[in-house]
Amino acid sequence: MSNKPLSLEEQLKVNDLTVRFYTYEGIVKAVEKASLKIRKGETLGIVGETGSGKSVTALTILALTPSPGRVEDGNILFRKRDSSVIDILRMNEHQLLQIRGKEISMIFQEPNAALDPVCKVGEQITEAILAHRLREMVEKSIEVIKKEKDNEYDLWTRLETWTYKEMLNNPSDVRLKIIQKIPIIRDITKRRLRQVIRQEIVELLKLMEIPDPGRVIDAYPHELSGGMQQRIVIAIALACSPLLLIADEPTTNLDVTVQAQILDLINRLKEKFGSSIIYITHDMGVVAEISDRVAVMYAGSVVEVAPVKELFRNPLHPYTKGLLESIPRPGSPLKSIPGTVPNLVDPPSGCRFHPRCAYMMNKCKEIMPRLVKVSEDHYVACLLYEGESDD
Amino acid sequence: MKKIKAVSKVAAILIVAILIAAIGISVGVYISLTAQPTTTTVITTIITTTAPPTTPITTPVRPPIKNPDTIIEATIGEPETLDPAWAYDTASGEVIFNIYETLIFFNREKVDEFIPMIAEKVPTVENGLIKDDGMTIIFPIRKGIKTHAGGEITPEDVEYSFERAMVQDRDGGPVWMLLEPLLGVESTRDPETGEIIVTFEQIDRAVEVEGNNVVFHLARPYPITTFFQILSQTWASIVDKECAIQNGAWPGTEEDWQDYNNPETPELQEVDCGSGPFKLERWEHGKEVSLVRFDDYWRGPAKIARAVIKKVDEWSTRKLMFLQGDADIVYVPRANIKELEGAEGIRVIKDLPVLALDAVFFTLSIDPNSPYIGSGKLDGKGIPPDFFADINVRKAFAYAFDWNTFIEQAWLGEAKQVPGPIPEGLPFYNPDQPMYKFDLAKAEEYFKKAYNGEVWEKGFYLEILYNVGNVPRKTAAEILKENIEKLNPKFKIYIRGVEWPTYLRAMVRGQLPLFIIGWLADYPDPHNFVHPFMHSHGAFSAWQGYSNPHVDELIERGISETDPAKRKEIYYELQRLYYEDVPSFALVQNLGRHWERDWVQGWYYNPIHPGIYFYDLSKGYT
Amino acid sequence: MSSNLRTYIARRLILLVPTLIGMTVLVFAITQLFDPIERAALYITEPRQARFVKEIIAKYGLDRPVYIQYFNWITQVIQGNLGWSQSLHMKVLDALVTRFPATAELAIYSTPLIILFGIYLGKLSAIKRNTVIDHASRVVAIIGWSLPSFWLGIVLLAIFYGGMGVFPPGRLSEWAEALVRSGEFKLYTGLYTIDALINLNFSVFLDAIYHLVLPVITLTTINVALIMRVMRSSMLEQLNKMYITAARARGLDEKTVIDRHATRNALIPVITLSGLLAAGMLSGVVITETVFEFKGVGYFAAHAATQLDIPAVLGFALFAGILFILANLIVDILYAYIDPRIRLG
Amino acid sequence: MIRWIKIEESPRLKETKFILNRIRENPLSLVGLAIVISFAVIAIFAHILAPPPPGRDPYIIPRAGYFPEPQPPSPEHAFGTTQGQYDLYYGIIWGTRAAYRIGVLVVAMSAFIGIAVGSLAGYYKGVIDEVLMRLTDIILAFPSLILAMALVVAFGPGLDSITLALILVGWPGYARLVRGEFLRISAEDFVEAAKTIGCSNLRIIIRHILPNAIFPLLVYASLDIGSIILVAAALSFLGLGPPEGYADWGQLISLSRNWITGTAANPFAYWHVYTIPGVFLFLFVMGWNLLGDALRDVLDPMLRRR
Repeated sequence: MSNKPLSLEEQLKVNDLTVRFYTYEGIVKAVEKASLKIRKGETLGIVGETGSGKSVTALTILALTPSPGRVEDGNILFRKRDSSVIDILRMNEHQLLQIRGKEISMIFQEPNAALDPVCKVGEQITEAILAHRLREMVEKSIEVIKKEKDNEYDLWTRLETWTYKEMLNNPSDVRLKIIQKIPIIRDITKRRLRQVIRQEIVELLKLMEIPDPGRVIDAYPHELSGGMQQRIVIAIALACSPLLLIADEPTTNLDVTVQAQILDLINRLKEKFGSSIIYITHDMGVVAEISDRVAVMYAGSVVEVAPVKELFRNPLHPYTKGLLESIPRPGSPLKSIPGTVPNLVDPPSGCRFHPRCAYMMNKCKEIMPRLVKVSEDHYVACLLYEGESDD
Repeated sequence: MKKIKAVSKVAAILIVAILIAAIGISVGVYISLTAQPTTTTVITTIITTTAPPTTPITTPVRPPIKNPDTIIEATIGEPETLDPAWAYDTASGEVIFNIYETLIFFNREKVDEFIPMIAEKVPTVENGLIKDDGMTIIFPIRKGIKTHAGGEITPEDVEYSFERAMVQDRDGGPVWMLLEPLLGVESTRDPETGEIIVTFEQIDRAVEVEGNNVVFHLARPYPITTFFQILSQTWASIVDKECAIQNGAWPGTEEDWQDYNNPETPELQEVDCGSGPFKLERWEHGKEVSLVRFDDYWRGPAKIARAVIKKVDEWSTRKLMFLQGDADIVYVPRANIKELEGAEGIRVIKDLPVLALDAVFFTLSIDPNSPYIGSGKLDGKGIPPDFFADINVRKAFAYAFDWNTFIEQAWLGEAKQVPGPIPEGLPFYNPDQPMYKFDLAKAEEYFKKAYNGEVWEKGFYLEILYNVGNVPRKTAAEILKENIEKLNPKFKIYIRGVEWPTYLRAMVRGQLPLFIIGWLADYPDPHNFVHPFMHSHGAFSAWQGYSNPHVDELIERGISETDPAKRKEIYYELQRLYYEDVPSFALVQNLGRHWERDWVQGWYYNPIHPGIYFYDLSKGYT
Repeated sequence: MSSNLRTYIARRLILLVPTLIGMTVLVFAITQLFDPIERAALYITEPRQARFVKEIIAKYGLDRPVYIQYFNWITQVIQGNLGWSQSLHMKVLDALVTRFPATAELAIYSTPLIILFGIYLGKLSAIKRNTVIDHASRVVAIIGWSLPSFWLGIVLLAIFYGGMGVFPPGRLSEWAEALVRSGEFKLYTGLYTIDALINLNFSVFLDAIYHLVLPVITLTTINVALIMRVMRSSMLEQLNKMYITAARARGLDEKTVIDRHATRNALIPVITLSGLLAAGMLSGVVITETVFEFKGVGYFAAHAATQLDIPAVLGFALFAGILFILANLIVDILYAYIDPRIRLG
Repeated sequence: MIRWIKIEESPRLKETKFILNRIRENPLSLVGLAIVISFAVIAIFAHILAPPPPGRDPYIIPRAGYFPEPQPPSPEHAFGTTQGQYDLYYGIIWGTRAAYRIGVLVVAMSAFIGIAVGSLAGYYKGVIDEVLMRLTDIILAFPSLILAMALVVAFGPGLDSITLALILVGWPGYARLVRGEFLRISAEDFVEAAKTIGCSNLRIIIRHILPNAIFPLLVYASLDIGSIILVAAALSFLGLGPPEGYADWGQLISLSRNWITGTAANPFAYWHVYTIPGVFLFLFVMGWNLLGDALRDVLDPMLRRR
């Protein structure tokens, strides 16, 4: 288990991550010793067929591995905003709450399914803000009250200011808890806080280039179009300007024109928020356009990592070659990789690609290849190539 | 959506609070209960301010009396109506005879001795109030009797009460008993066509007001005691005329009186126009009737303030209320007598002769397509429609009945066999009239004689029905089946329990080979038993298809004969004919029981009372 | 109310008419199976009245062809006269009006309990799936659901009232009944608990609750499993949905995710069921009312059915039909209120 | 080295194996299954367990005399006797068979009618659907117990009329369920595909749609049996059941209702009269409910793959 420390400019490093699913049909080895690393401000594309473990890896980074999956091995090192390094897999529930949505957040494939159908869009964004930026919002509310000079001594305002001070100084005050329980009073004491948050959301939605944010806030998810819903999901993800944004095939379900707008939006936001992005997709075209470096996954493990130009120009791993060749090009015959994705309950021994590999050698069946450094920033996990294993 | 969340949260808190309060209270009760053994009204004394003072306990460890100023009777029946002219069921009778009063009334336990009530004196030939040998009877009316509606009883009220009853005369009602002596007819309408066959003059002339008296002119000779027995019951109750008219009853005038004849629903259904010792407080249908003391009752106010008759169908609930003291008088089904043995605080009065008689009736001409006679032919798989027309068959069945086992097992020893059809306790009952005894040899002898030997040789199959819920009648059928099947393996009887509606249909249509049913006395006179059992138009004999002209003639003479000696001769003859002809054979006259808490005083038994007469009762330990 | 909601309600209410007519035709069809004498038995309670059978049949027209009887009945109903109940000896309308409070009181106290316990148990066993708690709560609910209601009622009565003399049957103890009868205690709704509160007479209120404890316990134990099962499966369904993972990804703690998102969505099918449960309460209370002497509408209808009191059963059919349609209507409106995706009309 | 090539099981076989496995896994369903099977055994071997007296209808319980008071359990009467001295042991054994007869008969018949009506309504939609659904609405609107009582009184009390009444009251539940499933399934593509190939409507209904609707039907039926037995027992309790002395649990309980409060001296003197039939009735219904509940969990499409 290689737990090499995180270098300064690296944001996240996944070392030999192994995830198993204990289902009726047997133990599914979904992710087998996958290793990745992302530098600050970089966009890493993860490419692979469905069932290659992309989504599971992404969710595990947020320690949200779907049941009945269990992380068997490996660790995920992450450099927090205060540049301390933590291993996400060793965090307890309370610590994870500080990271999810604040340090790392996620965008999902089906925007419609990612929003609660019975909650207004505004409410779902407010939740994210309240979860992490409460202090900031309360301080802003206090400023707002200070500015409104005239009703300094109105009873309700004094009660409101008192509540905000309590929220800041000792949030666990008993009286505070009681007030929050009484339905009407609870709302009155937070009028300005709500205004401040609403203003914050309007700003955020403007950033997402959503027209008429006032209406959208009070709308229900099903009242918006697919593209608009995805922008809301992005807004929620970026509400607390996370360091790392994981995008799990955000544009697959959208039609092409909207897809382009969303990709363009994500790029511009990357500059503005300076967060690094993990972009998961099975569409080579999208990867080429958006990512700085690309990692190719097959049957649960990372088989090749390289800068995007290097990968397209000089693919080394047979599977990557196959993938690139199978992109339909006008005029040339269609080519596809023979065979199907292996059954992960009892995957092929050694290198999992060997049954479909044209360069298959005997030892491919015995040894599970490890990622080796072939050239500057280019790694490949294939016995055809030699090189000292990096990390 | 937030509102739903809030609402259900508030509702949840509220309900849980109530629940905790309830459990808290009941726990509190339970703890305080252990201090005092039986009473549950502890909760009431703690909280209510109006708690009545509990009487000082004189004797050692007697449970304090519950609801000391109220008598609660838990029974199964429910009144049909409170209109005296309409009510014919005992449950309605019990309420009416507590809130209304009659001219004369039975003297405590006696059924043939009378005390004056609204009438000042009981008419006799000696005091000159009975004239031209019983055809004119004069009742002087007592003054100053106040009614619940605020008025006073006047002779006009008495005349109106009887005329109103005769004008109404609803189908299936009790008024035929007044019509027979007063108008000489059985109904104001022709049974076939339904037209009215009496004139208003006849009704008006029957009852006249003369000064302070009311004079009855009979249309035919009628035994005076029987007439008085009729006048002492609820259908002869005196109604306050103004109160009745105000509540929509017949206005008492001649024009369009026919419109008030045979109405769909009773006129005075829930109205109290009486002058009796209790006033109607409230009738909660299907639940209870509560009566409250009438303070200026002319014989002085009753001893208890309130009487409640509760309808509690579930026996185990009734029993628990009785044992806990929440019910003072309770109806106990015969089968459950043993459960109350050894319970303290209760008193039972046994061997009360009931003026009712159960009997097994043979249908002489059975409806041919009755489903209960098997093949319908004497071929071992059924019986012919006229199977019981042969007297030998009837005698064989009579001898095959084992009275002792029936009395022992169905009535737990508390019943007596009577020759029938007149029950013991009625005048002209012949104690030494011979009656059928269980004798299988005789039964076999008669079966062999029946249809000159064909019955014995081929055997038969028939079905006996009983109405579900009546355990004694079911046991009687089973005893008959067991003994008859013992005689000859070819005799096969199947017993089937059916609901009352189906049983009635089969009986009325003459489809039952034989039916077991009982007759409850309308008035304690032999005519009221002989007529339904033997007369060709009698209630039961008509369905049997039994008609004996000699018997009919005897019965007619019996009722119009005023001389008791001659009546005795007639009824002895009728009882002998009943034994010889066996149209049906009497089972038993059962002996009733009365159950009450031991703190109830002053109860006495009169077989003809429809229920409890609350005026004489009081609550307290002697 | 928005316009399309009003049209929707109007359309549903119009639906009421065919259903009611259908129900009354159904009841009249059943009467066709009876012989007129059997129906006359209702008017003859004692054998000595039996000989007047023919006259009674003619008087109440029991032998007339059924469509004429139905026509007469309908003309009466339109004028608001539901006819005479011979089993209760009063007008059918009055019978329904005076008996409804008892059933209502039972329903008012047991339905919320059933729903709250059902939701709580369902949520609990869904969250702690396949653990001991899940199995335990399911077993408890299934036990409640498999217990014969009449048996449970009588045994409870025997233990508490028989054994310890607490929780007597009936709606009020004797002194309270006397107070109610005496007129000082003004009856507004007929529901003793609420009337007692209005009259500020707490002893009557406690006494009414004291009598309600056992029947409500019986009704609740029997029906909890129904709600619990639906809540559990609906909760499980929601917990596996994507927006829950998204909510967790936003950094919300488990409790908020469960309460604010999963439960709200899971409640939707439960609301529909609780609507039907309230409507189904009518036949549910018959047994409880019989055992505990709670003379409500269920007891009255059951009694009328066994005695062939046709006008009463018909009156009850109208009452039950209206209640069923209203319950469905309320459930649909609640549905639309909770789930914005559904537009009425 | 040749690896054992697994025989690719037919999907249906795989499915049933999956279900059986899930049932085995869930302890509750095992208990339910055990109860149901043991009752089935009792019902089948009733002749041996409680031999009926020769030449008599086996469902009539033999009685030892006419005394109303029930006798406690004794050597010759293992469970004691009821009111009227009916042998309780015999009544319980044959009561199991009566319970199965009602349960299975009513469920089978109401399911049959329900499927017929439901499939017609669900498949053909339009007017047929509207009419049939209004009909089921009418019967569903009527409180089932009251309607059943009116029907039983109409046909005359007894087990056969209870069975008939429960069928008439029961089928709308199935009809509504089947209609819902049909609407859901007929919207799927494979039904359209079957139509385009030219299958007859009947064939589509029976070969394609019905098999898919079987699982929820199975679940509903297994839960329905329990409630049917309870309603039948309730009808006997209200006095509409078979005649006294008939081997039916509801009848035995209604016979015992007067003795529940025992004697004044010992309130639980006649415990056996209401406890034993009550417990058997409860266990029988519980068995089916447990099985039904477990089946629902296993067959519920949403939850199976977890």
